[in-house]
Amino acid sequence: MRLQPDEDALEFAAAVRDLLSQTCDAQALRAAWDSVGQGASGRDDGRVPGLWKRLADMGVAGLVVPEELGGAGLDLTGALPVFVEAGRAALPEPVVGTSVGAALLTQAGGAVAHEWLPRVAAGEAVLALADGHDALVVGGQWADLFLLGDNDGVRAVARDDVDVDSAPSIDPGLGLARVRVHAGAGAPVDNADGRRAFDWACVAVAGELVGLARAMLDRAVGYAKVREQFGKPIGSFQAVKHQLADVFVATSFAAPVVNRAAWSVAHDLPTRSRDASHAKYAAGRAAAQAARTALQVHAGIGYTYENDLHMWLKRTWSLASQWGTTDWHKDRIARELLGG
Amino acid sequence: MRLQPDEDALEFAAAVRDLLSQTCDAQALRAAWDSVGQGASGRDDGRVPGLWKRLADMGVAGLVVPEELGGAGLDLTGALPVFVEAGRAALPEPVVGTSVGAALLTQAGGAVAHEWLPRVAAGEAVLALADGHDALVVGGQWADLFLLGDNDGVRAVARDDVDVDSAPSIDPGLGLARVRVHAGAGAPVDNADGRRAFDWACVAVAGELVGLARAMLDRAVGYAKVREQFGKPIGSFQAVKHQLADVFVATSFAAPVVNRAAWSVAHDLPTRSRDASHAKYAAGRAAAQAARTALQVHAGIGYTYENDLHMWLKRTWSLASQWGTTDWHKDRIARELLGG
Amino acid sequence: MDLTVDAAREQWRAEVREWLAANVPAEPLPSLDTADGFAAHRDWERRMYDAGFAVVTWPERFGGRAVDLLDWLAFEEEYWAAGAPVRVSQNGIFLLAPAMFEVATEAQLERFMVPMARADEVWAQGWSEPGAGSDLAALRSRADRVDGGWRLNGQKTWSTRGTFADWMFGLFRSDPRSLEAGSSRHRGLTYFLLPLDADGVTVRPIRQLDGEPGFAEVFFDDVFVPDDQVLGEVGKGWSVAMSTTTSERGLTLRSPGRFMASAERLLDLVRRTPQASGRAVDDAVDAWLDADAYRLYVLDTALRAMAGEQIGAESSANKLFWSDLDVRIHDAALRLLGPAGLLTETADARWLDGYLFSLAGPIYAGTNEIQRNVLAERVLGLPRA
Amino acid sequence: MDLTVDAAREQWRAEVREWLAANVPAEPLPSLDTADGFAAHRDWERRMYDAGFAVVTWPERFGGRAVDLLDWLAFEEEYWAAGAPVRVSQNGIFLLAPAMFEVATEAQLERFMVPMARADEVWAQGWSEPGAGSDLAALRSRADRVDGGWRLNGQKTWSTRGTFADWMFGLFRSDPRSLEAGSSRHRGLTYFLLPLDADGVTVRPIRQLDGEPGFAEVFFDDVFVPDDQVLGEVGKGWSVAMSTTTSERGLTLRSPGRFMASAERLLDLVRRTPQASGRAVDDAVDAWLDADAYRLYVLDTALRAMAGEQIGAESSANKLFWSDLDVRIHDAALRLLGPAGLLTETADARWLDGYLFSLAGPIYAGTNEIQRNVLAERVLGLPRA
Repeated sequence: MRLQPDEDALEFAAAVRDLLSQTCDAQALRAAWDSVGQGASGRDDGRVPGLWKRLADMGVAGLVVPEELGGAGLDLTGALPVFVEAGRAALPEPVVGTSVGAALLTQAGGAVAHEWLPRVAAGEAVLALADGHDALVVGGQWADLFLLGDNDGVRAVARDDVDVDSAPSIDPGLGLARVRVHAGAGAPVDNADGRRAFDWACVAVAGELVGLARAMLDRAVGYAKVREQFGKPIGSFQAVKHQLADVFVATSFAAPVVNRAAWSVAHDLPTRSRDASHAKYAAGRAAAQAARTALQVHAGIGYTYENDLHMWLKRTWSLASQWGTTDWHKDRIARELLGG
Repeated sequence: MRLQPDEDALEFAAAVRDLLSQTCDAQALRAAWDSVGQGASGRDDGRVPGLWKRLADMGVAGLVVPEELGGAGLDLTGALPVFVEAGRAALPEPVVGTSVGAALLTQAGGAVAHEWLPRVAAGEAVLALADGHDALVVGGQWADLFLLGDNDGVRAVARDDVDVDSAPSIDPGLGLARVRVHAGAGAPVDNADGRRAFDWACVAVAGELVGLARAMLDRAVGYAKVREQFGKPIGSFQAVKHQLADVFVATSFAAPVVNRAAWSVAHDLPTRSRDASHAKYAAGRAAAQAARTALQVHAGIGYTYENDLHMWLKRTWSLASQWGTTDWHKDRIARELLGG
Repeated sequence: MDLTVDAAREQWRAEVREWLAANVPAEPLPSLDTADGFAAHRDWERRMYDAGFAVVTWPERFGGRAVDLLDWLAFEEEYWAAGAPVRVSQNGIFLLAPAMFEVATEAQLERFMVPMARADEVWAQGWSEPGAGSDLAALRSRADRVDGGWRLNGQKTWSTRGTFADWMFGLFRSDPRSLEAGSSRHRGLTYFLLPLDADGVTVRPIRQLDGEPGFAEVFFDDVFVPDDQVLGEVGKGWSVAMSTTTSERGLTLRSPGRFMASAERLLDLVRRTPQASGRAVDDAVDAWLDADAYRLYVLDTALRAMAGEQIGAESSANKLFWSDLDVRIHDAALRLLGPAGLLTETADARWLDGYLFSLAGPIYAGTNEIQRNVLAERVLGLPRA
Repeated sequence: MDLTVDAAREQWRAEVREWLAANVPAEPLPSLDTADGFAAHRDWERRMYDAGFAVVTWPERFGGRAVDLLDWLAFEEEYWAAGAPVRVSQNGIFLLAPAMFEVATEAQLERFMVPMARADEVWAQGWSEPGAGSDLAALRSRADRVDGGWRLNGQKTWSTRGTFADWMFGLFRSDPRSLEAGSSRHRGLTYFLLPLDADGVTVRPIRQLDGEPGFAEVFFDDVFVPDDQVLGEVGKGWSVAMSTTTSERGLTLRSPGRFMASAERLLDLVRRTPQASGRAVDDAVDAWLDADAYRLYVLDTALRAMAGEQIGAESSANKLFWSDLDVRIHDAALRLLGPAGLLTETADARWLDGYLFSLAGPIYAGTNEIQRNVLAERVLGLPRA
C-alpha cells in the first residue's frame, strides 16, 4: 500500500526529466514560444522541433497505450510522474491531450482505438479532447484526431472535419485553438466514457501543476540565495523565508491529493470525480501561490520577459484555468458533499 | 467637508477615554467579569459598579437624547468617537443599546420618548433593542425598556412584560440575555423606524470594533517591544513586524468606512444600509485580524486568563458576531449590488 | 502505488469501531481541565487499557498491540469519529513514550510504561520557561550534581496537564557553562523524569482562555531527583527531547482522525444551516478538503516511514498545516452558528471550546513562525539571518 | 464631519465629465509600450493640455487649473470612469513635478514644466540599479564634478517609460566617500535631470511580462550634465527623491478613481456571468468594497492634508492597500472569465493586461515587504532588526 508512485514509474519519469533538461531547457522553451507565427502552416507553433519524436522513442507518446498496440501500457498512477515532469519543464508538447485521448480509446477499445493507438504510440498522431462542438481546445492547434465529448457520447473527428483557428493566449506553448466541428462529422467511439476521461485529464493536469509549483519554488529559492539587498541574501530575510515556506507547505500537501486521485481514476472508484476535482483544486491553488510568491521574490527581474520565470507563471495560470477552473472544481465538490 | 469627527466630538470622546482609563482599566474590567453570578438579582452582572452613573453625569447615557430632554443631543457622527472609546476599553456597559434606543425614540418622538428619554439621560433607565419576540439581546440582562422591532413596527416593552434569562457567553461583560416578550405586551412606538435603528446600531458597534482593533494592536505592539527571544525583542523579527503592519493597514482602512457610514445613517442617505453594512463588515474583519495577530504575538501568555488580552479578544468575537455577522453584512451588500 | 485495503486491516478497524461503539460514553465527559473531569478521563484511559486500546502501537508486554502506523491511523480515525474523549495521557503516551522506547533503560521501561499506559501516572511536560518559549535552547532551570542524583532549581511554565498530573518530564541545565558566550546552548541539558509531589515542587495552575487551568507553572526549590530518573545520557537531553518534539510535530501529536471528525461535523452543521452565508459554506468545504489532504499527507508520511525513510524537518510542514486547518474548521463553524456560537452552555458550545483550543495550535509545540524558519533553513536551505 | 457636496465642486465635476464624454477616444489607444501607442498617448496628453485638463492641480501659468485635492480626486474619478487612456506623462506630472515645485529654481520651472505638461517632453525615472532595488540607498552610479557641470557614469534599470521617453530624472552618487563603511549611504547623492539623447546615454529596452518594453536599462558613459540640470542642492538628492516617493506612495500615484472604475467593471462582469462561482463573486464584492474603502481613505487623507497635517509614513499603508486591491480585482475578473480570460486578442483581454500590470504593484515603488518594515518601524515604533 503506497501513495507514492511505483519505483518503475519514478525511474521512467526520471529518464523523462533527464531528456527534458537537455532538450527542453529554458532556452529551448523560449525558442519554441518565439516560433509562434513564424512557420508556414502554424501546425507546430510553439513546440520544440523534433522533441515529440524523441519523447515517442522513450515511450512518452504511447505512455498509456496498451503494450500490444506499441505503448508503455501504464495506467494513470504510472503515468502521473511523467505529467509532473512535463509541468516542471513547462513542456510545450501535447503530452496530456494525447495521453488522455489514448486512455479514452484504450478504455473504449474497438475500431477507432485499433486504428489510432499504434500511430499515437509511434509519435505519428497527436490527440486532443474537445468539450463541445465549438470549444477552446488545449493542443487543438497540434491535434490529428479530436475526441469530442457531448451528451450523446464521444465521437472521433479527424482534423479534416474540423475548423481550427489558433487562439492566441498568454501561453504560446499550449497549442490552444478554437475548434469547430463540422455538423455530423466523425465516427462514434462506442463504449467510451467521456466523463472518466475528463477526470483523467484533470488529474494529469494537476500533476503538471505540482511540477510547475515545484519548479517555481526551486527557482525562487535559488534566486533568494544569491540576490543580495541590504548587504545580505534576500533569502535571509524572514518575510522571504516565510513566503517560501508557505509555498513548500502548500505544494507538499497537494501532491498526495493528486496521487490519490490518480489511483481513484485508474480504479474508477465511486469517489473518482470528487478526488479528481480535489486534485485539480489543490494543485491549482498551490501552483497559483507558488507563482505569486516566485514573482514577488524575484521582484523586478521576475517581471521581465528576459528572465525565464514568466514562462512558468503563464503555464501555471493557463493550466489552473483550463479543464475546469480551480473555483469550478471546488464547486463541483461542494455540490457532491452538500447536495444541490 | 471632513471624514474625521468634529473637534467637539473628539474632545468629548477624549474626556470619556480619560474617565474610562481611570474607572474601567483592565483590573476593573476583570472584577466586573468576575461579578457574574455573585450578585443577588443578576441585574447588574458583569458591569462596573457606579460607572454608569459617572458616565451619565458626563453625558454618555444621554449622548443622543435631545438637549431639551436632558441629553447631549449628538447625532451618530458626533456619538461615534464615544463608541470607539467604549470599544477600546472593552466597556461592559449598555452604551450602544441605550444610545440606539434613545436615537430610535428621538426619531419617533411621542409619548414613549417623552416618558423615557429624560430618565435615560439621567442614567436611571437603560434601553435595549430586541430583534423579535424571542431573541438574544445584548444588554438584555441590564435593560429597563426593550424596543422590540418586528414586521408590525416597533413596540416599547417594559422589563415587567418580558422574561429575561441570562445567556452565559464567552463575554460576561455584554449583559447578553435571552428575552421573551409576553404576548401583546408593550405599547407601539408610532413613527419609529426600526430598520434605521438597526443600521444605527451596526455603525455604533463598528465603532466599538475599531476601538477594539486599535487597543489590541497597541497591546501587541507594546508586548513585541519588550518580550525578548533569541536575545532580542520579538518586535525586531520581520514576521512579527509584518503581521502587525497588516493589522495597522486593516484598521486604518476600516475607520473612514465607519465614519462615512455614521454620516449616511445620520442623514438617512439612500446608501444608508449599504454603508452601515460596509462599516460593520470592514470593522469586524479588521478587529478579527487584530485579535488573531495580538494573540499570536503574545503567544503563550496571551492564551492565559491571567493576561488581560483575552477580555478584548472575547469582546471582539462577540461584537463581530452580534448585530449581523461579518458574513451576513457582506451578503446584504452583495444582494444590493448585484440584485437577487 | 497500491491503495487497496487488505482484510487484516479492515478487521482491525472493525474491531476498534465495535468496541468504541459499545464503550464511548454517551454524554461528553466533564472538561479535562477540572478535577472531576481529569478523574473521569483517567477512568476512561483505564477502561481503554483494560480492553487493549490505550496504547495500540506499543509492545504487548506494556499493554500494547504492536500495530503498525497504518493501523494506528485507522484506530485514530475510528476513535475521533466515535466522538471519544480527548486523551488525558497524551503527553506521556505520544510525547514521552517515543523517547523512552529510544533511550530508556530496561528498568525505566519496567517502572514507567504500564502506569503511563493505564493513566495511573499521568505525565505533564516541562519544556518552556518564562524566558525560553520559542527559544527553547535558552533554558535556565538547573540541575546540580549531588550524591546519588541531582538537585533541581528553577521554573517551568506552560506545562500542559501540569495542574493535575502526577509526573513531569523536562529539560534542565546540568552544565551551567553551556550558557556562556561561545558555547552551544543546546549542550549541557539533561532530560529528567520526576514526580510532581516531590519535596520542593510547587505547582501553580494557569488559567487559559476559557478560564480553566489547562496548564501550570511549576517551581523547583532544591528538588532531589535520583540518577535512575535521568532519561538518556547526562548532557544529551536536547537530542532526547528533539526525538520527542520531532514526533510531537510529526505523526503522533495530531492524528488526522481528529480533524476528519471535526470536518465531518462541520459539514453536518452546514447542512442544518440553510441560511448560511455562501462564504462560510465555502470556507467549510475548503476546510473539509484540507482535512482530507492532511489525512493523505500523514498516510503518505507513515508509508514512507514504514519503508525506512527518515522523517525530518518536514514535520514542521505538518504542524503548520494542521494548526492552521484546525483554526479554519472552528472559525467556519462559529461563523455558521452566528451569535449563538458564542454561548457557553449549549449543545453547540463544543465548537467554541474547540475554537479556543485551536487558537493555541499556532503557538504551542514551537510557534508557527519558528516552524517556517525551520522549513526555510533546514529544508529549503535558505541562509540564517 | 460634513460630507455635503457644494455646488462649485459639483460644477467642476460636471465640466470634467462633459469634456471627457466628448473627447475620450471611442477605441482604446494602442499599448503605451509600443512606438505607435506611445505617440498616440502623447497626442492625447496634448489634447488634454489644450483643454486645460492635463495638470489640473498645477498653477495656471504652467497650464494648470490650480484645483485642490478634492477636485483632483473628482477629476480622477471621472477620468477613469470615462475609460480614458493611461497617462504617458505620469512619471513627470505625478512623480517629478511635486519635487520640482518644492525645490526647482524659477528658471528650471520655466524650462521644464510646460513641455512636461504638454508631453512634448515625456519623463522616465532613474531610481533602481542592478544592485539597488529595494535597497535604494546602495546606488552606485556616479557623478563626477567637471567644469560647468557633472559627468555621469553607471547604469540604471527598471526605468519606467525609459524606452520611448525624452528625459530622465534620477539619483547619482556625487560623493563616492559616502559609500565607505561608517558613512550614511543616503548622503552624497544628487538629483539630476538629463535628456536621454545626450552623448554617452544608451537605452536598452526591457520587455516586461507581456513582452512589451514597458521599461528600460539606461547606461551612462561619461555623460555631461550642466549645473542647471541639478535639482535641489548637490548632495541632497536623497531628500529631494523622498519628497517624490512620498507622493508616489501617497496620494498621486494611484488615485482611487482608477480602482473604483475597475471595481465597477468587475461588478458588470459578475452580472454578465450568471454561471460564476460563488467564491469568485464573493471575492469580487470584497474587491469592490475595498475599492470604496480606498476611496474613503484617500479622501480622508486629502482632507487632513488640506487641513495642514503632514502625511508621513502612513503612505506605506496606502501603497500596501492599493497594490493588494489591484491584484484582487483582476484576479477575480480572470477567475470569472475562466479560460477565455487568458486569450490575448479579445475584448476582455484588458483584464489580462490589467492583471499582469497589477502584479508589478507589490514590487515597484518599494516592495510591499519594505513598506511593511517602514510601517512597523516608523509608525508602530518597533525596533530595527
